[in-house]
Amino acid sequence: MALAAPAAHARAEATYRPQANRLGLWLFFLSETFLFSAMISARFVTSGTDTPEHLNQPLALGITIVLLLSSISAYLSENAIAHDDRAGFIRYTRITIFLGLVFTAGVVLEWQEALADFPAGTIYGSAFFALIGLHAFHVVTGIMALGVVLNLGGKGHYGSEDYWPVEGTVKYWHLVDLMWVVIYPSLYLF
Amino acid sequence: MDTDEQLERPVPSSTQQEKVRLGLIVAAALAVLTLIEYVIAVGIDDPLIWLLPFVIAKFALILEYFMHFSAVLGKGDH
Amino acid sequence: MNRDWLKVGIIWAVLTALGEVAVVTWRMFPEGYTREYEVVDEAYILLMVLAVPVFMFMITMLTYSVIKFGSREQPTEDGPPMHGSNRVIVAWLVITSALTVGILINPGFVGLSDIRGEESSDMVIEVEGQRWSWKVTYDNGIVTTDELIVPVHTRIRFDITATDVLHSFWVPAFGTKIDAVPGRTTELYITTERTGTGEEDLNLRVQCAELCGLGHARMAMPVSVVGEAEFDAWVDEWLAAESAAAEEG
Amino acid sequence: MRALIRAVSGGAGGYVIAAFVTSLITGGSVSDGVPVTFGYIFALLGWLHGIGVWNAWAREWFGLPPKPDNAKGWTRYFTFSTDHKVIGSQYLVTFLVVFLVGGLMAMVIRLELAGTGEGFIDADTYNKVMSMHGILMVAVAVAAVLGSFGNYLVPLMIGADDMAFPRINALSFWLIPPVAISLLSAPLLGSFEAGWTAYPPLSVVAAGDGQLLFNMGVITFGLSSILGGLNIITTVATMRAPGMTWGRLPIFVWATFSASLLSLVITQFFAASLVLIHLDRVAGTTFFGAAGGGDALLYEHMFWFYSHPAVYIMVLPGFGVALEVITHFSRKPLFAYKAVVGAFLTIVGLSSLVWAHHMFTSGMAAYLHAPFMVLTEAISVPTGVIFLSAVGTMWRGKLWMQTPMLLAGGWVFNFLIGGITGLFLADVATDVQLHDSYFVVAHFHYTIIGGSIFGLLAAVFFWFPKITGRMYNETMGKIFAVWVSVALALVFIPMFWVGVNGMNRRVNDYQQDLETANNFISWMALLLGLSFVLFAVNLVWSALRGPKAPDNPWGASTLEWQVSSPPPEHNFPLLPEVVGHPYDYGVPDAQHAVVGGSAKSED
Repeated sequence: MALAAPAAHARAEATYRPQANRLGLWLFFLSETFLFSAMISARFVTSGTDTPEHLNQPLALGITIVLLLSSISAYLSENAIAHDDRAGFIRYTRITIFLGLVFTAGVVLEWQEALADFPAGTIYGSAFFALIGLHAFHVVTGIMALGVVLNLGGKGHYGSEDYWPVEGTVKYWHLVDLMWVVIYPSLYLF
Repeated sequence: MDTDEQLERPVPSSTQQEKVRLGLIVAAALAVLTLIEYVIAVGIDDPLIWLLPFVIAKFALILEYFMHFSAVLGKGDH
Repeated sequence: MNRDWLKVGIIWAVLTALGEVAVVTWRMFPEGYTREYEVVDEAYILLMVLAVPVFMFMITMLTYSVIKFGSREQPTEDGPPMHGSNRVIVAWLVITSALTVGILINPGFVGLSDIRGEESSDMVIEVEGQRWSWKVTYDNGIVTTDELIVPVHTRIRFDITATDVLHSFWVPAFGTKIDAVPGRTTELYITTERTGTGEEDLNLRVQCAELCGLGHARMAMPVSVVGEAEFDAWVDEWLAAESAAAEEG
Repeated sequence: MRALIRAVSGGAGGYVIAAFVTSLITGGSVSDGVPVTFGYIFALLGWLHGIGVWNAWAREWFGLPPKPDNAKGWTRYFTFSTDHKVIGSQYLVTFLVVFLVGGLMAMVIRLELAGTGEGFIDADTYNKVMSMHGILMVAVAVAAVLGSFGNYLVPLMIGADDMAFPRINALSFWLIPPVAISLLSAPLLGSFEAGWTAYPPLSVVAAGDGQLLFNMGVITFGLSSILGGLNIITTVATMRAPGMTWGRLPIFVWATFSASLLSLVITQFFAASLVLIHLDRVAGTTFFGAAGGGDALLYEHMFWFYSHPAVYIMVLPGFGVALEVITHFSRKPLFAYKAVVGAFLTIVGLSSLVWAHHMFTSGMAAYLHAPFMVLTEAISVPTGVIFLSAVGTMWRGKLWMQTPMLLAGGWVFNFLIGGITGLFLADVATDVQLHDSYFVVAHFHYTIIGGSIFGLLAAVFFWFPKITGRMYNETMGKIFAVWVSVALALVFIPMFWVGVNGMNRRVNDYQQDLETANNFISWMALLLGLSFVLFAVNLVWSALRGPKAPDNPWGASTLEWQVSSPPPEHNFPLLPEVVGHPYDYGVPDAQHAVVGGSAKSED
C-alpha cells in the first residue's frame, strides 16, 4: 500500500504508524481481557471458590514462578534491542522461549495428573481444563510469535529506532503473564 | 518509539542498566507477592478476600512496569 | 413559524385523543382467568396510554415536515442553520426522563409487586417438563399427563422443573410464565378467578414457550379451571379409580 | 480468481486431511466432534492461506519479501486486497446476498405458517430453516452496515488514505466466507435446531454435529467483528486529517466508532459461551449439564451479555446513516450534534448493563428483576435524543424527498415502533406474558429492520452513486421505499396481535383460532419479499447500465463527496484539510474542508 502511495501518504504513514500499532494492540488486549473475564466468571458461577484436594500445589507454584521469570527475560530482551544490544536480545529471547516451553511442559504434566483426579466431567474439572486450556493456547501462540521475532532479529532486523514487532510480542507475552496472575489464584488458591 | 519516550521525559536517563535494575526490582516484588499469596492460601480457609489485594497489586505492577500502560494513555490523542 | 407549531399542536392533540380512545376501548388482550392476567392487562393498557402521545408527537412531526417542507425537486437554497439550542435539548431530556421515571413507578414497580403477589398458596402443584410433554403431580398424589385441572378462586404455586432441556411453563390465559430449567425448581404463583376449559378457550393450555426441539410447537396440554365442588369430585373419582386399580393389581 | 480457487481448494483440502487424520488418531468416525473441530480449524487456515494471507503477510514473519497480489479491475474483488474501498464493496455484496438468502428462508417459514398443521415442511426442516434465518439475519444486521459502509466510508469521511490496519481489514473480510459456508452446511451434518440463540442443554444434547459447525462459524464471525471494530476505533483515533477534531467528525463516523467499541469487547462473551458449549459437546465438560453440576442459566447470562449490546452494534450504524441522510437532504445542520454523540456513548455504556431483561422468566433470582428493569428503561432516554435530532433536523428544512430520504423517514417511523414496543418487554409485569410470544418477534423485527436494515437500505441508495459511479433508477427506488415500508407494517403489526392472543414464537404450528391472521401475515410477507426483487433489479441494472453519476449528486458537504465517483485509489491526491463543521448548511461562508491541495492556511 504505502509504497505505491504518493508522497503525502508516505508522510502520513510515518507519523501515524507507531501510535496506531500501539493503540491497536492495547485494544486487542482489552478484548482479550473480556474473553478471560467471561471464562473466569464461568468458573465462579458454576463452582464457586471450591477447589479439589488433589491439586498439585507445588507444581502450580513452580510453573507460576517459571512464567514470572519468563516475563523478566522478555522484559530484558525488549530492553536490549531498544539499546541495540542484539546479542542480549537473542540471549534473552531464547531464555523466554525456553521458559515458555517449560511452562507448557508443566501444564501437560499437571493435566495428566488432573485427568485422573478430577476429570472434565466434574464441574471443577470443566472450569480447570477450559481456563488453563485457554491460557495455554495463548502461551503457545506467544512462543510462536517469539520464535518469529527471534528468527528475524537474528537475521539483523530491528534496532533501537524500529523494534515495534519485538515490543508488541513482548507485550503479548506480558499479557499472558497478566492473565495468569488472575487465573492462578482463581483455580488454585481461593 | 524511544524518541517518543525521550520527548516525554525531560531527563534522557533510562540507560539500559537502569532499566534492567528497575525490571529486576519489579520482578523480585512480584515473586515475593506470589510467595506470600501461596503462604496465605495454604494457611487460611477461604482466603478470597485476603488474596484480592495481592492479585490487584501484581496486576498493576505488570501493567505499569512491564507493559508501560501509562504510555498509551499519555499519547492517546494527536 | 408559530403557525407551524400551532398546526402541529392541533394535529397532535387530535391524533392523541383518537389514539387514546382507541387504546382504551379496543381491549387487545382476550379474556383471562387469573388475577395475574388482570395485572398484565392493566399494565399493558397503561403503557399504551402513555405511549400514544409520544408516538403521535413523532408521527405528527415527521409527516408534517415531509408534507410542509418536502419537495420532489432538488432545493436551491439551504434551510435555516439551527444547531439545536440547549434549552430544547434540556427540555427534551427532562420530559423523556420524567416519562421514563413515570413508567418505572407505574406500571414498573407497581406491576412488579402486583404480579408477584404474596408468597403463600392454598395448593402446590409440581410440574415437570420433558421432551415433549408435561407431567403434573398434585399434592395429594394425583399424577396427570394429559390435562391440568385447577380449582377456581385458589392461589396456586407451581413448582416447575425439567428433565432434559429448557422448557417454559406458559398458560397464555393465566398471563404469566416461567422457564423449566433442568437441575432447578422454579416457582410460579397464580390466583384463579374464573372457570373455563381448554376446549372453549384455546389459550387455556399449558404451552412450552422455550424452544426445545422437534415437538416444541405441540408440547401443549389443555387446562381447565373448574368450580371447587367439581374439583373435589374429580379428585375423589381419581383416587377411587386408583385404589380400584391397586386392588385389581 | 486464482486466489479464490486456491482458497477453496485450500479450505476443502484442509478439512478433509485434518478430519481424516484426527479420526485415525481418535479411532472414531470422520463426522465425530473432534475430527469436525480440527477439520474446521484447518479448513479455515487453508482458506486463508489460499486467499493470500501467506503471500501478502505471513512471508514477512519469516524474513521473506511479501508478494502482494496486485490484481487490477474486477478480479481484485476476489483477492486479499487491502484497499478499504474494495473490502467495503466485498462486504456489501456478500451481505446483500446473505440478506436475500435469509429473506428466502423467511418466505419458507411464512409458507409453513400460512396454515395450521404440518403443511409445507416437516418440523425438523422448519427448525433448521428457522435457526438459519435467525443467525444469517443477525450476521447481516451486525456486519452489513458496519463492515461495508464502515470500511468504505470511515477513511474517506475522516480524510485518511486507508484504514489503520489494511491487512487486518482484509483478514476480517476473508473470515466471512468460511462462516457463511459453515453455517449453510451445518444442517447437512444433522439436526440444527437450537435457534440462533443456541441455548443449552438443547444445543448440547441435540443429535448430529450441525451445532459444531454453527459454534465454530459464529466464533469465527466474532473474531471478524472484533478485528473490524479494533480497526475502525484505531482508524478514527489516529488517522484523522489535519483539522478533523473529534467535534467535527461526521455523525456516521461517530456511530460506527460507538458500535465498534461495543463489538470490540462484548463479542468475546458470545465466543466464550459458544466455546463452552463446544467443550460440553466435544471434550466432555459439564458447564451446562445439570447432572454434572452445571447451570444452563450461566449460558443465558453470558449470551445476553453479548446479544443485547449486539442490538446496538446493529442499530447504531443505522442511526448514523439515517441522521447523515436526513441532514444532507434537509439542507440543515444536524440538530443537537453534541447531544447525539453523548447519546451514542451513553448507549454504549448502558447497553452492556441491561442484558438480564431477556431473562425475567428464566428463573433467575427475583432480586435481579427491578434493577434490570430500571437500567433497560433508562436506555430509552439517550435513544430519545436520536429521535429529537432526526425531527429537529427536518423541521423547517428544505427536504428533498429522494429515495434515501424516504427510507430515512421510514427508519424514524419503524424504529419508533420498535422502541416503544420495547417498553412492554422491559416492564416485568407485561414481559412475563409477552416474553417468547409473537409480540417479541414483531418487536425485534421492527427494531432490527427499522433500526439496522432501513439504515442499510438508505445507505445503499445514498452512497450508490459514490461506490459504483452510476445513478440508480429514482422511480424504482421510490416505489421500493414506499412498498417496503407499507409491506413491513402489514406483516409485523398483525404479529403483535397474534402474540398478545397467545401464539408463542419458534413454532411450526399454532392454535386453530389464529389461522386467518397468520394466513394474512404470510401473504403480506410474500409481498414484502417481492419488494426486494425490485430492489435487486434496480441495483444490478443501475450498477451495469445506469447513467454516470456526478461526483456529488446530492450537493452534500462531507469529505467523501468531494472526490470523484468512484473515489481514486488513494482517496485524496493530497491530505485534505478540515476547517469547519461537516453540516454547516445555511451558515454563510461555512466550509467543511479544503480538498485537492489548494493552499489555504487554517484560520
